[in-house]
Amino acid sequence: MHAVKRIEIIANSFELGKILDSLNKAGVHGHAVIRNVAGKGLRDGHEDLDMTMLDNVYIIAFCKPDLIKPVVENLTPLLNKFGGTCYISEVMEIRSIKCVASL
Amino acid sequence: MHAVKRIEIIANSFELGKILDSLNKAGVHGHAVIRNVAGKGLRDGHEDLDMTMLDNVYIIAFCKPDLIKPVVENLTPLLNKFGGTCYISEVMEIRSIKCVASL
Amino acid sequence: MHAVKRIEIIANSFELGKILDSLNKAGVHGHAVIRNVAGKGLRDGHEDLDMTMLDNVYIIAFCKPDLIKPVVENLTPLLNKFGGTCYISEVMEIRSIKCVASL
Amino acid sequence: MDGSLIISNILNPPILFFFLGMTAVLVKSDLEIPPPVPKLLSLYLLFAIGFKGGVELIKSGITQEVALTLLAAMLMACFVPIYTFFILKLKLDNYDAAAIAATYGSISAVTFITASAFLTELGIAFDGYMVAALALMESPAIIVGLILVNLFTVDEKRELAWSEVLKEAFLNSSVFLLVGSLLIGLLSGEHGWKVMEPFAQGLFYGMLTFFLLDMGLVAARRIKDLQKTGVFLISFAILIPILNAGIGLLIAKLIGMPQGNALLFAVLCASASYIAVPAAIRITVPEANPSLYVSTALAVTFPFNIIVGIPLYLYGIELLWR
Amino acid sequence: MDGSLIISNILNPPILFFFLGMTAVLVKSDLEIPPPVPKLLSLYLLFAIGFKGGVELIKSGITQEVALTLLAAMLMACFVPIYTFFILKLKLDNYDAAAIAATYGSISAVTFITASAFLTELGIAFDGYMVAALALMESPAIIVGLILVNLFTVDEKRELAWSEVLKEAFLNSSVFLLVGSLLIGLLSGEHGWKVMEPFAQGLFYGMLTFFLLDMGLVAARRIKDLQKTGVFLISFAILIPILNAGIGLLIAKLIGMPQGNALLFAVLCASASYIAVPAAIRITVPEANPSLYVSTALAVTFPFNIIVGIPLYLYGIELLWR
Amino acid sequence: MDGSLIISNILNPPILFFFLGMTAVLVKSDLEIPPPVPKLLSLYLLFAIGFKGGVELIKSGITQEVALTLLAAMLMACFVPIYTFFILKLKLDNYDAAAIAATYGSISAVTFITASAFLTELGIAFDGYMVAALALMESPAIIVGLILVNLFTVDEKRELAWSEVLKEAFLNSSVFLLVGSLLIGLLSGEHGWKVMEPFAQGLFYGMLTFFLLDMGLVAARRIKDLQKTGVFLISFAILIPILNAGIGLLIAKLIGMPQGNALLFAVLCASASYIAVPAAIRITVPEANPSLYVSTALAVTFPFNIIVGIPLYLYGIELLWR
Ligand SMILES: Nc1ncnc2c1ncn2[C@@H]1O[C@H](COP(=O)(O)O)[C@@H](O)[C@H]1O
Ligand SMILES: Nc1ncnc2c1ncn2[C@@H]1O[C@H](COP(=O)(O)O)[C@@H](O)[C@H]1O
Ligand SMILES: Nc1ncnc2c1ncn2[C@@H]1O[C@H](COP(=O)(O)O)[C@@H](O)[C@H]1O
Ligand code: NA
Ligand code: NA
Ligand code: NA
Repeated sequence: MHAVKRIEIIANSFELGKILDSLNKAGVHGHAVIRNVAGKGLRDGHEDLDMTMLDNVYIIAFCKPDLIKPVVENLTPLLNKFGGTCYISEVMEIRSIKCVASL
Repeated sequence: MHAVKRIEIIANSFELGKILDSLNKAGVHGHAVIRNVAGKGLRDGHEDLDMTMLDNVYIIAFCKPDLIKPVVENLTPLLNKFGGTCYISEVMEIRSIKCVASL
Repeated sequence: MHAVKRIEIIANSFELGKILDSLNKAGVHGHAVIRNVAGKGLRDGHEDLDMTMLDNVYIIAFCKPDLIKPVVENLTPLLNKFGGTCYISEVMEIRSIKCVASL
Repeated sequence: MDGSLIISNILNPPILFFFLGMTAVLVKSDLEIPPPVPKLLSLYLLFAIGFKGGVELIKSGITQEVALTLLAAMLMACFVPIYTFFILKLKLDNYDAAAIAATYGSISAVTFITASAFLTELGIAFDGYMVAALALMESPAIIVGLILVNLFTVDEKRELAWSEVLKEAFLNSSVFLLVGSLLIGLLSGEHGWKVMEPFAQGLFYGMLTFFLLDMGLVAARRIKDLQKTGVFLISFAILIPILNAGIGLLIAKLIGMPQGNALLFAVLCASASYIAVPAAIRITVPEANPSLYVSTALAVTFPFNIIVGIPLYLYGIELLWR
Repeated sequence: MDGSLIISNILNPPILFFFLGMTAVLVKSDLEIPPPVPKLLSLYLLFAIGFKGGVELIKSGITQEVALTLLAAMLMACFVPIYTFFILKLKLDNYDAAAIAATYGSISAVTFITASAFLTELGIAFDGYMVAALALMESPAIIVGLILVNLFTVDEKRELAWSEVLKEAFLNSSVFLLVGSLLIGLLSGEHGWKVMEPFAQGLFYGMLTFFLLDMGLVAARRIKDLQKTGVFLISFAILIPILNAGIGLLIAKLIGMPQGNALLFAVLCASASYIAVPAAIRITVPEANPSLYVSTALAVTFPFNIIVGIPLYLYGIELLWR
Repeated sequence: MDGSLIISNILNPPILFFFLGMTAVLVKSDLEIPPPVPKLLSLYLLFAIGFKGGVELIKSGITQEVALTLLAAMLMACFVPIYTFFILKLKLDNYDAAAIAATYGSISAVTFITASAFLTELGIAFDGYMVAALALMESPAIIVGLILVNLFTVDEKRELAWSEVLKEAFLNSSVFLLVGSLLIGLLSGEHGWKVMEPFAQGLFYGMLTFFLLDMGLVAARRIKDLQKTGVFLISFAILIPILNAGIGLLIAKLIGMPQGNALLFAVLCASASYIAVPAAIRITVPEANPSLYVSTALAVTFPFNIIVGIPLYLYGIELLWR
């Protein structure tokens, strides 16, 4: 077990591509995405799962602590422009070795 | 970046309205809701996504640390009556400024 | 409020049964499962929600700190064999008393 | 009864798919109808049956026969939860007894639909206004159930819940969509039916089939819950439907219902709600244990009714109406 | 207009289900069409209308009449956002004004579909190529809207967004599926129609009905947003559609469209986009407030058009074409 | 072959929607069929084809012709994975070779369905019992694949997996629903078909069309994976289907199948599984790399078969059966 950081981002689904790109550029290559998240934030005053374009995504990415700085630098302008929130916390990772034979 | 608290609640979907109300009354105005969560807890001994009324919701809300006390006070009777669980943890928030022109 | 551990597991949905079994054997009886999680990890280089068999599940389980050791021991071989990731963090639990009349 | 009714019932595709669903769980296949498809199927079935019922109700008009039938429906919906409550109290606490009583006082729309499909198969006529009886029988049991809880338990805070109870009883999505579709059927009549027919009628059997496939999966998954419920509740879940159907048939005979209607009425009396009532009870009587009231209705009474009950009650009609 | 048009419109099942959806929210029923079903319904409707339009377009061919109609459609799609922008600027900032202008310059496919269902009811003919007009009118307003933002605001970084704007305007899923289905309809013709008919035509009313049920739910939930939008926007959302429909009708009369086509053209001019344009605007003009441009289109203009607007515009046609 | 077969195949709406899906990904449209709709479509298609096949099988009965066809199907399902395994071993390790071999030994139901739609278009008859051949060919390759892994690798723990392998092979949701629907079709016969027809037949093309739209999206998204797979696997994914279809046609000719059946048999031999087998392999041979066995079957063989393969094999039949 070793310490890593957990990045949680909640944003409108149309931002998903841009956010994953910027995570990727910051060196964070793994992520999980939960779709169809309803919510209420500063910007939009209502539950907004109702139409196609207004649902949020919840993105989780775990990464090494030293990647947090570039991640934050990359994400902040995006979130400022299009909305969304980002939180960071501490977790322990259980290392696992993958068994893919060939790539 | 500054420290905030993360509130996680897992409860039956019929409680959603009541829980959001009580968060709201405690001063927590932002939240995200994931529907169709299956689960097993103390109360019901089975995976229960099968029918309409038995699915859980997973509610996440980030808030200032001083709101935790009223949140807990408001939520506890609800969870005691209808079931559900609530957990609180520490996270760092990446501040973002929203750019809505007018409201 | 008292301290518990939060176990987060992201894995392919076909592993769900095996993972819940091994949590159960380690003494962790409560859990919540979110289906249809897209993601990218070490093993598969793409968003893979597209077909029936390739979607991930996101499993959350809260448990007493002393259960972490058996959980990790049980899970590691599974994750090594079939892929998936596991993270552990600290949370505070709001105790709630359930009101089921009879079982 | 030479068993031929049961067999011709069982050889229907919808019933066979119900068995297929049960088999899938028993042999541990990973077959599943992914959510929210089952919910969609149930919305469709409520819409289709309500709309068609409304269209036929406007054709038949509200005669004395209709009024008598609806009265009988109301009566049974109030009477069944009361008498079953006292039977259940023999073994269960007040909360669980009231919850299960409410479940059995209400109805299962899919059982009704399966019965009407069975009648159509056999060429036995029935009236569209039976859907109105179905709609009327959904809610009263919820209210009777809560009255029973209030009478037999002492709990200060419960008073407050009345507005919520009424909301749950009359505005829950099943009741609301069914009644709404019925009214829209009434308003749009024959003309509205013509444009909706390929959707509301053509797809009906197929949707029912898929829904029963899912019900088979769900019922089989619930079977293991039955171990906790015990022999008392399992016998209850088989005997009470037969008893209720019997009472229903006597009333039907008394007020001179035609055979098709009588079967549907018996099925309404015999069936138990596994969606609307449990949802309402969970909110209004959270002390009751859901696995008791859901599992008996879903894993015992529902399969019993659609497999054995429907042909059995029809056999009863053949005897009584002779 | 003796109100009979409005009444015969209102008594249609799809419109009645729209009301049922609104009622469900008002009485706080928990009825909902679970996601992603509404999205599926809208994919189906776009597919069905596009495919059918394509099949009929290949039958009629591209005559001068068709060309004139399409030209008029393009014109209105560019003109409406420009003039409404200046009206909106009276009260709103440039971002919101451009966003709402774009919304009203584009169209609502479901309003169009409801209007064509209404014509079919009344036995008034219309041409399949009107779907091509619909397709042509979806995108231009998005581009005009962004040009207006660029002209009236100073923002360095906006330049970069052009490729994204074009992508959003022409490749968003609604436009793409509609145009794609239209082209496939063109290619597969009468022969392709025969095998698809039970799906693309038979289910059409039912799917529209369920979609309008959902739209009723959504529109009613949005109503509380209207408090924030104020009287100016609410009047805008009713008066501008009437004005646009009026201009549309005059153009239609001028170029000699038949009555059915004229109604559809008026409805296209009068309707506002609540899916494609808001999605595009959210990305290209994030400064605009979504609750303004979505709520007016969805909670005011959409219900107004399908309930009052369609019969009203038809009444206008009866007067003008006499 | 004057290309007219390919063109009349391509101008089918389902195939055109497959291209539309691919185009959507290539031009970066945000079109998507939201989950779980694709899964629902595939459940529907398996149900419809199985049920119809069962109904027709009971009509035709099990003659010697049927028995010979089913035998040939079993044979090819076992033989294909064995010989392709050795071809694949030239470039890949044992795990990947066995996984891909299993994929190509099994079948793709949607390719089969597309081929039968093509035959219907052209007015060429085929027998319902070919669905039984389809069902028989789904599972054996999974088992053969695992035997090959066991023979050619040394891994103590693998022994334990046999019960799981059999479960995955015969009880995975695709096989289970197909076989179940076939049996229910057998049991309910012509009579059951009558009530299910509007659902099981009327919607069939439309559902296939939407499913192929989704397959187009999925296949195109997978195309970038092909860079990793390399030229060897891409050529494999085109040449082996042709070879398998060729062998299939020879056997079909030998045992005297009629032309329609022969085409379906060739298509079964030529197609590769991208749902059932990958799901099973992922569990039983986790060492194999999913992007190899899924992408070849999905992004190369599937499009090749439905666009070029089906008309090509039919051309082969025209030559051979002359
Ligand atoms: N304090 C919060 N806690 C949880 N989720 C939040 C919070 N604030 C915002 N969100 C989520 O982030 C989305 C976008 O936030 P915003 O940009 O503030 O509108 C909202 O729709 C919520 O789903
Ligand atoms: N220890 C736990 N870890 C994760 N989720 C839990 C836990 N306990 C309960 N839950 C979730 O909370 C729901 C309600 O819990 P309960 O009220 O205990 O039945 C369950 O269905 C689970 O989804
Ligand atoms: N660093 C990470 N952060 C978040 N999710 C991850 C990460 N790595 C893997 N995952 C998730 O776990 C799944 C399986 O991971 P893997 O076994 O590495 O392919 C992926 O599809 C992701 O959804
Ligand atoms: Na009853
Ligand atoms: Na317009
Ligand atoms: Na094959």
